[in-house]
Amino acid sequence: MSNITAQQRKLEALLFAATEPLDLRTMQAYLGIEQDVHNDIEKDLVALQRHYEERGVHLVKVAGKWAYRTAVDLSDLLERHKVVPRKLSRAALETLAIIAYHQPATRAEIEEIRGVTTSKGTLDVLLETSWIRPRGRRMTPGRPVTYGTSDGFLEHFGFDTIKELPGLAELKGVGLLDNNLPAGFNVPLPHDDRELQQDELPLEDADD
Amino acid sequence: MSNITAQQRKLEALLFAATEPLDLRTMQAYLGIEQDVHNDIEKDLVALQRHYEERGVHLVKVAGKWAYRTAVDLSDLLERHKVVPRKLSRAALETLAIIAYHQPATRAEIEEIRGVTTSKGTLDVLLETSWIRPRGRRMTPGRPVTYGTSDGFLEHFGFDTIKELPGLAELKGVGLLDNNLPAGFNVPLPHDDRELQQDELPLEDADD
Amino acid sequence: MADNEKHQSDEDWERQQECRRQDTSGGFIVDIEGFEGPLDLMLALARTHKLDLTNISILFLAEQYLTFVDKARALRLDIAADYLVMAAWLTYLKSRLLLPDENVDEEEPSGDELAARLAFRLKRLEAMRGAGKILFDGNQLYSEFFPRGQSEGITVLRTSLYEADIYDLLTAYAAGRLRKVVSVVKPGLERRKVWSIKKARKQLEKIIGFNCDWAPIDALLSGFLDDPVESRTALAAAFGASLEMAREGVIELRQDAAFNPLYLRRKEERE
Repeated sequence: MSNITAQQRKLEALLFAATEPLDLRTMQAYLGIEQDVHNDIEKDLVALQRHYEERGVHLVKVAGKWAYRTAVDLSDLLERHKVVPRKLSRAALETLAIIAYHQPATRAEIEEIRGVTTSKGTLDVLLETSWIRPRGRRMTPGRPVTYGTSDGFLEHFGFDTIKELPGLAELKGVGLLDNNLPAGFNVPLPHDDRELQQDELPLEDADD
Repeated sequence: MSNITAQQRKLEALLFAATEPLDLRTMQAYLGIEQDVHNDIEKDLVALQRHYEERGVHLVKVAGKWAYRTAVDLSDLLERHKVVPRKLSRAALETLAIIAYHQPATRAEIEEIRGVTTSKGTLDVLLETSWIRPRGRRMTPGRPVTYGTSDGFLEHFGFDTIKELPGLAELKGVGLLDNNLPAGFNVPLPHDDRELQQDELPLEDADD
Repeated sequence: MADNEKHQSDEDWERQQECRRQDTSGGFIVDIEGFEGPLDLMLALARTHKLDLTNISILFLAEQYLTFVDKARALRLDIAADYLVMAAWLTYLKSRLLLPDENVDEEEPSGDELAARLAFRLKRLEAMRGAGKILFDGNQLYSEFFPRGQSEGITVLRTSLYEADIYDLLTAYAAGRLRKVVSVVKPGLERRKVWSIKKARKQLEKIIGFNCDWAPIDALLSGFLDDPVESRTALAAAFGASLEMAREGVIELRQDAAFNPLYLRRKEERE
């Protein structure tokens, strides 16, 4: 069992949790050490570095700052991907798509677009995928919940922003919509801003 | 210098690099090990866990998955990384506790315990934290949705399984986990398995 | 620390409640707001009177509750229905507890059983509150322990339970929108001329205005029956409208036998 000092433990935790490489001054500040006081931070870092030398993770110094990195020889290991698939029903897919394009959308609005009633199960399944999220409530009688897409949605479908969803012209271009559409048929430009819209209230506003 | 095996190195690298806790199957897949082949992954993980026991970073098991986490006693040091948790209303907090300890629980069952109707906002807010999830539907008239906690709940509170909920044994001992379920369906301990219980139906069963 | 803050606000809340309950004269200020239902109010009353929940006198607590609700009503405060339902039930429970059961009914639970059941519910709610507090006082991610701050190569490692690709999504969207378009517009066909009952009634009213004796309905509509498509819908709608008008006493209808012509006339204002 390797011995570790209290300061080394702290440095280890700091470097692990840090979102970017840390320089000595930052680490000193975290540890509450005055700048000009002599201390062994550097020595401790080198000791830690030596400890990790043979391990799967290395403590490296980049651009004068310290950070943990997985060992370079193991990089191949990190490229695999494993998915446990489960198919969404047609109703769920359609509802998801409508939420994506028409968000924020209430259940009634989704039904209006789909032309059929949406079973509660469909929304529940979509909530379970965590691709949609309850955003707020529409300022209309009954204060229905408005739904929108989540960051998980963007991640899953590989979009940077929701604006990358194909528009009318593109949908026609790939043959998903034909040219026989009635006048006034349009595909909205979606947005998924975190902030509520003018006609939305916070979810818990009507709470007990 | 502690000795480390090649497989331990790989596991260490994987777990350091992953943003989410990893389960055994995922790690097997990354390591290119067939599912049914005997291997020592679990043993290696325990060895790693022991290695990190005294260090600033621990290897822990949450929601049945493995992850590195900073040592709890160093939390003050990491003050700046703290994410101010979204404050839950008293109603939401109580509802979360009831779902955690009495799951699977329907809205009516939550209301029966709280003695007050639950506004829809409360459940929506909890769904948004992704600590709870719709599980299925209770086989009772109206097919109400049953709610349970998610892996996100376990990860957030640092539990390996739902059985680690504080005070569970005492509460069960004095019968405070009893629901008013029809005879035969009494589930004295909270249950967050993916599989539905005998009195639950899948969510989308009643779907169009 | 965030936890301390949490504590703080809980205590604040409790103190606030305490203040609400007690005024200077030792009675209490009745404020039913801030309670989350009758059970919450009963728990608060138990706390005010330092009652031990494990060994609680439901009778005493019921009296406290009823006093509270009575005072609130005396002050003409709006009390939510569930508080009043509980008050009524507690009054009933009180009578069951005070009066010995005369007609012992096997089916009905005894007063003691009802009281025990209520005590159980109070204890259970109290326990769940405590559990929630313990849960949030314990260690939490991003508060007491932290994950790796920098994600590396395998950030996309999300064991995705649901499978759908962008093509599925767009196909579903296009299909859904098209289905609605088809059902509303029926592209490619000329719009069918359909008479509504309303339109038929308007026509009938116009015609009836000039005619006050029996006449077959198709004769009255003859002006519209050239187009075979239109005649069918006009006839059907006029029939519907005539029934409605007959019911209102505007016209009279007569048919001598099944499949015979249907006659109608304006109903005269006779005495």
